This record gives sequence, C-alpha cells and structure tokens, in this order.
Amino acid sequence: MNASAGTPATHDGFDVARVRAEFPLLARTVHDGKPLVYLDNANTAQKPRCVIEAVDRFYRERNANVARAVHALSEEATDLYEGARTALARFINAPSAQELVLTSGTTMATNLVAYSYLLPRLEPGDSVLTTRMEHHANIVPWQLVCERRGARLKAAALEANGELRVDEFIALLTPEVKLACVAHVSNVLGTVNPVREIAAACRKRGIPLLVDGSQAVPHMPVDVRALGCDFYAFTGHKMCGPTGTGGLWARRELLADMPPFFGGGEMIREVRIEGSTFADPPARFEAGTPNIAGFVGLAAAVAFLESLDMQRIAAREQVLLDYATARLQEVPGLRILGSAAHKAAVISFLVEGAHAHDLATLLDLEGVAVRSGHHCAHPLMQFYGVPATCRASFSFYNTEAEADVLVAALRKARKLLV
Amino acid sequence: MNASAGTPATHDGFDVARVRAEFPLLARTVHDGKPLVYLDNANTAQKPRCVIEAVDRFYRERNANVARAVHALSEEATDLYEGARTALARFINAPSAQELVLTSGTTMATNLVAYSYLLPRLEPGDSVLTTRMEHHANIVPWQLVCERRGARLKAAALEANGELRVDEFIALLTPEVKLACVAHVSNVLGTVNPVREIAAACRKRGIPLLVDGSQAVPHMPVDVRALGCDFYAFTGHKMCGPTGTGGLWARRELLADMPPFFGGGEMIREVRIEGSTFADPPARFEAGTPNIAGFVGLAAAVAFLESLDMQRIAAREQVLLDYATARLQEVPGLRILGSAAHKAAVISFLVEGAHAHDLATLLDLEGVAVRSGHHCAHPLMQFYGVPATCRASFSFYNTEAEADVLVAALRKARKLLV
Amino acid sequence: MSAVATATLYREQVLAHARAPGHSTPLDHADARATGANALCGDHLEVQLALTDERISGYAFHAEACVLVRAAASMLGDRLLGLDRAGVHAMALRFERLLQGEAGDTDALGDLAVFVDLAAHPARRKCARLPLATVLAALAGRATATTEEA
Amino acid sequence: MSAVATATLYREQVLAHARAPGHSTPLDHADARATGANALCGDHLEVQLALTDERISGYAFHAEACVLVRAAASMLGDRLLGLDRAGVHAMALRFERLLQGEAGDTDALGDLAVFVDLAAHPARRKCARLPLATVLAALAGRATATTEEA
Ligand SMILES: Cc1ncc(COP(=O)(O)O)c(C=O)c1O
Ligand SMILES: Cc1ncc(COP(=O)(O)O)c(C=O)c1O
Repeated sequence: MNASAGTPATHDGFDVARVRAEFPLLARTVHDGKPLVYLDNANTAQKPRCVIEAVDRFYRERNANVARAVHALSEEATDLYEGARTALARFINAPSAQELVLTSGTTMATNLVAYSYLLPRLEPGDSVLTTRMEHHANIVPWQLVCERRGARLKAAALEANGELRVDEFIALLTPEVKLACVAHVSNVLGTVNPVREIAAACRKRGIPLLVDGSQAVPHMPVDVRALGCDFYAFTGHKMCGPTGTGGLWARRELLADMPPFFGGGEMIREVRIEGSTFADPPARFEAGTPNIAGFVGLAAAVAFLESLDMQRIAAREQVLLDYATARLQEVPGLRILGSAAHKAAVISFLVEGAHAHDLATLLDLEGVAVRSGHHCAHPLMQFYGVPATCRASFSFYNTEAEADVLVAALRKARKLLV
Repeated sequence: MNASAGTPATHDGFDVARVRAEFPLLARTVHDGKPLVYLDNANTAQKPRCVIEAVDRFYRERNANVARAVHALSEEATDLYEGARTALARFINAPSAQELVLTSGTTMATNLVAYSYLLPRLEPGDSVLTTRMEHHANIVPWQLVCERRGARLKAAALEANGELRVDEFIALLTPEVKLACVAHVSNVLGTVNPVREIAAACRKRGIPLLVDGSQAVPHMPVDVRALGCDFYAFTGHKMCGPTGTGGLWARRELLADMPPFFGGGEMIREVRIEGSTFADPPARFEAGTPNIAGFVGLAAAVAFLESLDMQRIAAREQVLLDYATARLQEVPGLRILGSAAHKAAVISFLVEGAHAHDLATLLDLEGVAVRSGHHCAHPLMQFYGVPATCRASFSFYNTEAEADVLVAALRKARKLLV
Repeated sequence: MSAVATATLYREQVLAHARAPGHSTPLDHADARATGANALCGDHLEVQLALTDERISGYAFHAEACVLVRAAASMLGDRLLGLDRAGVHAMALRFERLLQGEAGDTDALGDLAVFVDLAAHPARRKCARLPLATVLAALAGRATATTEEA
Repeated sequence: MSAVATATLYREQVLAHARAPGHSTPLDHADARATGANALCGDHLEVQLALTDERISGYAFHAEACVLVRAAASMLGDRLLGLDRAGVHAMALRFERLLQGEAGDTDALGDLAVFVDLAAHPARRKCARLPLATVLAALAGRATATTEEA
C-alpha cells in the first residue's frame, strides 16, 4: 500500500509522478504513517508549489494595498492583482477582463447576483429556476431573495441516473422566470450538464442563465462565450488556488445595470453624507481591500493549469473515472449514485448496511480522505431518498493505485461494519 | 540615508532592529536601490515571517476544507480555523468566540450589519448616525440601506483639530436613530475617539453602537467588553495578517436576532426547495468556504502581536508619533491635519503650493511610501475643504531614522515643486 | 491527533454494541419519549423512557444511524436505570469531559468510557452525544434533540 | 518598473511647463469649453477652445491640479492649433500608445512625448490624460470629462 501514493508511471502522456511532485501535501502521511490518498478534491484541491510560493513571495516582496497609493509597491501590487483578473478572464475566455468581478468564491458570486441583479427585478409571482442537483450555494441565495419578494423557487427534476431532465428544465422556462440557474458539473454526481443547449433555450426566451462553474473550471476547458450563458461563477480553492478567491463573470450589459451591493472603499466615485455615486464595474462590486495575495496565488494556479493543458487534464481524469468506477463496482453491496453519459471524476456511493460516516472514518484510518454527508446538496439527497453518501472525487494528480487503495480500504471497512 | 532603514537601536525597551528583522519586506529597496521606508501602514501592514510561514505551512501540510468532512486533514484544518476564531476573540476580549463572525475584512463586517441587522429594522423616517471622519466602509453601507427604506444618514461634526464633537454626536442620538457608528481611530487624522463615553450614551438611549476598529486593533489593546459597544468590526491585513480576513464581533442577542445574509453551504440546517432552516451564529453568517489559510495566518499575527504586547506597541508608536510630528513641523509650508489630544501614529499633511500626488510620487522616488488622496474619506476632505492630503502612517516597526528620511525627502520635493 | 486513539475508534467493544444493541425492544409503556436527529449526518434515533418516582426504570431505543450512535445508545442503556434527571445531567457532564480528552472519573460511564477515543475525532463527537442528548430532551419534555452545531 | 523612467518623471521640462504654463490667458471668446475633474485625485481643469471651420484656432486652460496635469495641459496647447476633431482623436490615440510604453511616431506629440516616463507609473497616467480628455469632451459638446477608472 505504501507504494501507492507515488506511482511513478506515465499515464496517457501525462507524467503523474512529476505532477504529484509539485504538490507538497501529497507527500503527507496520516494515522500511523499511512500515505495520504486525497480523494476529496471536489471539496477543495491541493496547491502546487508555484501557488504556495507566489503567495509567500507576494508577502515577502510586494505586499501593499491596491489601487490606492501612488508609491512603487502599491503600483506593483495593483499590477499583480489586475494581472490576475486578466489571466482568469482569459482562462474562461471572457470577452473582457472588465466583465470579471473578483469575489471570495462561488458563494459570494451567486449572492452578488441574488442581491444586486435579481432582487431589484423580482416581483410577487415571479420565479427562479434551478435544479434538484444543485449545491446550496446555487439554491439558498435564490430562496432568500425570493422570500423577500413573494417569488418562488422552482427546481427541475433529474433522471434516476443523475442526468438533468433538460426537457423539463426547458418547459419550466415560463415567462415569470427571472433567472435560470444550473451547475456546469454536479459536485455530488459528477454529471456534466448540457449548458449550451440550456443557454440557447434561455436566450430564446430572454431569460438570463447563471452557471455554477465551481466543479467545471478545475477539470475541463471552460469557454463562457461558447457556452452562451450570462453569469458564470467559480471558486479559486477548488482550482488549485488559495482559499478566499473566486470570480463572477457576467455580460457587460448585465453588470452595467446592477446597482452596488457592498458599500465601502474602491467602489465609489464620490461620497457625500447626502449621497454617493459609484464606480463602473467591476470596481463597483469590489468594495474594500480584496484578498490580494490570494489572487496573486490564483494567477499562479491558472498558469499551472494552463501549463498542464485543460484538455489533457480532462482526458486524464476520464481515464481515472473509468478505472475507479470499474473497481468500485466489484465491491459487494456498493451502489454508485450518478451514471450520466457525460460525467466528471466524482463518484458518490453507498454501501448496503454501512453508514456513510462510518465508512468515511474507516477509510480515513487507511489514509483515504473522502467526504461523507449531504455534500451541501440536501435536495439531491431528498431526490435519492438517502441521508448521506460517501464521495470519492479525483483530480489529475490522483492515480489508479490510489483508487486501488480506496477499494481495498472499502472492503476492509465492509468486513467490520456489515 | 542608507543606514536609516535598519537602525539597530533599542527604543523604550522595544528592540526595533530585532522586530524589523522579522519582516522580510522591510529589507526591500525601490527605485535605484533606495531602501524602502514604508509609511503606508494605515493602508495595509507588512507581514512578519511567522504569518507568511503559517500560511505557507498550512498549504503544504494541512490544507483541507473545514467543517465538512470527517477525515484527518479536514479535522486538522477545522481545528486551526476554529482556533483562529478563539485567538481573535480573546485578543479583543470578546465574551465568547461564538460571538465572532469571521469575515473577509471590515467592509464585509459593516455590510453584514447593514443588510442583516439594520435593513430589517429600518423604517421611513428613521436614521443612522455616523461622523464626518469615517472611512467609506462606515458610511456607504448605511447610505445604501437607508436609501432603500427612506431613512437618512446623519453625521456628527468635528472640531478643527480633528476631534469628534462628542456633545453633538450625543445630541444627535434622537429616538429615530436605529444605529450609531463611529471609528475607534480615524484612518486620516489618527484621532482616537472616546468610545466608552459614546457607548454609555448610546446604551442609555437603547441605540446600538457599531465601532469600526480597523485602525485600533493593530495599534492598541482593544477590549470590547470594557468599551461597551454592540458591534466591533476589524480587518486582518492591517494587523499584520493576510489579506481577505477580518471579523465582526457582536453581542450574542443581536446576532441571534439577525436573519441570514449570504446563502450557501455551512450556514444552513436543512435545505428543501420549498424553504430552508439556518444554523446558529456565527455559522449562520459564514456561508461558503472561508479564507481558511488566511485565518490560520491571522492567528499567527495575533500571537505575534501578543508576544510584542499591545501596550508596548502603543507606547512605542506614541514616541514615533511625537518625534515625527515635531520633525515635520520644521518643514516650511507644511500643515498637519488633525491634532487630537488622543491620537494614533497617523499624520496627514499638506504642503503649501504642492499637490499631494506630486509629493507622494517624489517621496516614492526617495524610497518613502506614503499614501496621497482622499483616503476613502471624502466627507472628511469636504470638511477640511481640501481635495487630498499626504498621509504618513507609522507602525511599531518604523524608526525615528525613517521619519528623518521622510522629512529630508519632503524638503527635496518642496524645492522642486514650490 | 493521536494515531492510536483513531485506530481504536472502531474497536470490537463498539462494533459489538452496534451490531447487537441492547435495549432495542420497545417498551410496552413509555412515560417519556424523544427523537434525536442530526440532519447533516442523516442520523435518526428514537428513545423511550419509563419513569418511577422520577427515576428511569425503563429505556429502549431505535436507531437508523452510524455505528457510534448505535453503540452509544446501547451502552448508555446499561447505565441509566435508577437515575433521575440530575443524575443524567451529571453523567452528561462527565461524558462531555471524556470527549474533550480530560482524564477523570470514568467508572460511572461504564462502556461509554470507550469514547475517550473521540478526543482525537472532533467531527464524530456529535454522534456519541446524540443518545444522551435525546434522553435529556425526553426528561425535559422536549420532543426533539440534535447535537449538530454543538 | 524601471528606476530610470521614474527618476525622470519630474524632469525640468515638465516642471517648467507646470511652473509657467503657456495657454493660461483666458480666451476673449470661446466656441467650446469643458471641465475635467478627477475627484479621487482632487484635480480640476477648465478648458476653452476657439474654433474656425471646425478646426482649433484658440486654446486656454486653468488648472488646480498636480504638476502632471498642468504640464500636460500646457504642452498640449502647443500642438492643438489647426487640428479638427479627427486630428485630436488621432493625437489622443498616439498619446495612449506612448503611455503604454509602445514606441512609435512621437514627433507629432511634441513635448508631450516626455510622458513616455509614465509607462512605468500607471497610477499617474490619468493625470497626463486629463487635458486631452477634456479637449475631446469640449469638441464633442460634453461639459465634463474624467480619466479616473480608465
Ligand atoms: C477606518 C477604516 N475603516 C474601514 C476600512 C476598510 O477595511 P477593509 O478595506 O480591509 O475592508 C479601513 C481601511 O481601508 C479603515 O482604515
Ligand atoms: C457545485 C458547487 N457550487 C458551489 C460551491 C461553493 O463554493 P465556495 O464554498 O468556494 O463558495 C461548491 C463547493 O463547495 C460546489 O461544489
């Protein structure tokens, strides 16, 4: 089992050993010296050396506040911060860096849309459309603002295999829908939703579409122009970047029409006690001192992912998904939730007779980190009628040998519990 | 001038040279090898080695998401994150760590109060009381919610010397005031406001008081219990901590009554498409993945400040303030804005015949980093009838020799400009 | 986090209680009852109590929950008989100290003392806490209990 | 950031224009006028233009502003006469390329070419931009201009 973590093989032209060597944490051991098998990537990703060092170097050499002072240090920090915006915008093929609001993560991005875009437009009887497979960050913000306005949240159903019922989603795009929302990739099922098709249907009806890209940006090439959506939210810590970073891309026209949300420094033009005027987007939505060092690190993460090539990352993760799925299906009593035709490397499973938390704890004893619980997706758990699942989520730095450790640990846990 | 940055003297029992050695960035040079003289501390502070290393080490050894998974790594990360909450709460003497909401900074803290506390309570004709000396983060959030409710923002005036007219502030505490707000320390004038007296007056009238502690927590011992206020907001990056961190302390009863603001993971109890229930504070207000690494660094910053002793930091900075004030007053045509009896080491100044931005750029050429402009305090600039000032703001790691460099550079700039 | 503590979390003593729990036959007549639920975990527990002179004279539970909840509910049953509300409170306090890893008088906890292993496992403490919390709810006349967000 | 570029930002040529600006005598008759203001900086500029056959035949300004605004406004005046709106636009484009540090045809910019030093000083570019932006506003019939948030 000890050899498993560092398999030095080259897979599909992807030199996994070399890639793993860039991630200091992957060399860790847990409980009694067990090599860590980190399969909780949908929760948060590990960071490559270059990201850690970019943050470190920023604080040692460049630290200053941005966009406020004319001294050399501040100009350097501002260049780095705005450089991160440019790099991120290019990474998702946004038409302009000025359409990218830097946020503390997906949650802040969806809430910004809820409070600044949706709330002023919502009237009693209106509704918002989401799906049964969403993360709470793509459900609760809409509930909070709908409640204030006497509007309603609707959710499109799923097929038993975890695919979205796209026909139903489209049928629910009725005229009172003021915003439609969908995950690009489900964090529980791995389902990749047909965003282009959905976006086309929304556009035809004049309904703006928000896509939660939290689980897509780290794992596949994302092109917001090609997708045809109107808002795209993502989070930095899942894409090998620092915690407390993320972004909201939105069409220029939509941003231009959105009133300010947070008040404070940087987002104003002129402040008088009697009233204030506000900066243009994206500054209008970035009140206060941002997570400057975090975004410097996120720019390094983007460069790292680009150097690996998102196409090749996606291909490598498909190989891992196929391998792990086949091996897991050999475990007696194990049932995988979600078998969409188009699926990312996220595997939720149940083992007959064993509670998900017990499994997760016993896997942890073998060094295998998975997540158990509802994965911030209660309505999806309700759909499947289960209280919790175990979820193994893979990244390009994982190996087939790690999937083997997972399976062996599961068999051992089953013996104890069932 | 070259010797200035590293004066190896011991001042008032405070070993400045040893302290400076902990801050890698202070060894930097700018333009043509000029030693950096960093006097922009009210904008953001530099970081000691222990903070930089705590963040670095977290990503190398402990990185995981918090409060979500049962595996070893996640438990370690959760312990570190909650440990930061405990350390911060103790640092400001909060009665309980559960009363401390971790935020991305002061701006998020004041906006949280604006949207979650104030907005639901505000009715047409109500008002919010602030002062003329506030940072935009303690003005604009109140304006934004007042505007929605037909309420009004009032601001207490100042004396010419930059002290708050406390009698006027108290006279303005009329029954329609739903929230009173004041900076503990002004970021432009250095004025330390008599928060205890103000808090007592507010309490007598049953009006909750929010204190903006951004410029106080880094520079003096803060005891929210002794102050007697109801909300206390602060930001991590000004107290030697990472960017994207901060906090809002609030009395338990007030937090308990506040509805959720951001929706997402962690802040919920149960989510159904038809409606959700929410966690208790502080989790209720911490939707989504927080800036985990940032708070691990902030805990290290607190330990560092505690090791230096906030009393001694405050005393050392008073010595610096007195020295720098005296030296600056020798510069012909220089006028200092703000001479409160109780003042922190922040010096705003004007030089007759020279524009603040030109001064700042010319100081920068000599290695001296100061901020010029309105310092996110337009109403204060309007009060003084000036478009902008230069501001030199000191930290315990600055030296008298650095004040000398500032003064020499100012004299040189004056010769060019005036 | 001690590796030993974690490794012993699922020791045979715990697994045996979970596999074949005592006190699982419903009472004929219950004087008090409550439901314990940890929604985030998906743990669900029902508790029945018989009371004589305000002291517990009967206890039964039904759980759809993880091993730790089931084992704790079973072990608890062996210590409850004869206790009044103050006695259960005292026991809960002692159990809490145990979970925090404090040494102390664990004799009164019986098999429950095995959960000292949870000192190293904060994320799972809420599981072991649920049965006691539910019993306390029943004694206080409350219908439900949870140990999430503790 | 190049140290040389910064050190030369306040070269004598700039300071001389700022100290004794040309084009500061108000016009008797202005065909167009506009106010340029950068509120965050506190820079304020007023511009008057005389026009003959849609070409600039007179220019004057008054500034309460930093050295860079004052110098740029003065230098600009030496290049404006005879230009129509398209000509000023072309000049503004050329100036923008200069500020970004692109080499190119700087002859047409005259003394303004000195602002190539701003390639290393992004925070101060808005100052040098203000006079041209204000002239363009006046030609377009707009009353105000700003170069903040550019
Ligand atoms: C007095 C005061 N309040 C609020 C703030 C805003 O803090 P932040 O930008 O970290 O949210 C600052 C600093 O910028 C400040 O000096
Ligand atoms: C699909 C999805 N949406 C939203 C989020 C929320 O992201 P964050 O917690 O970084 O705001 C997550 C991850 O937690 C996610 O997986």
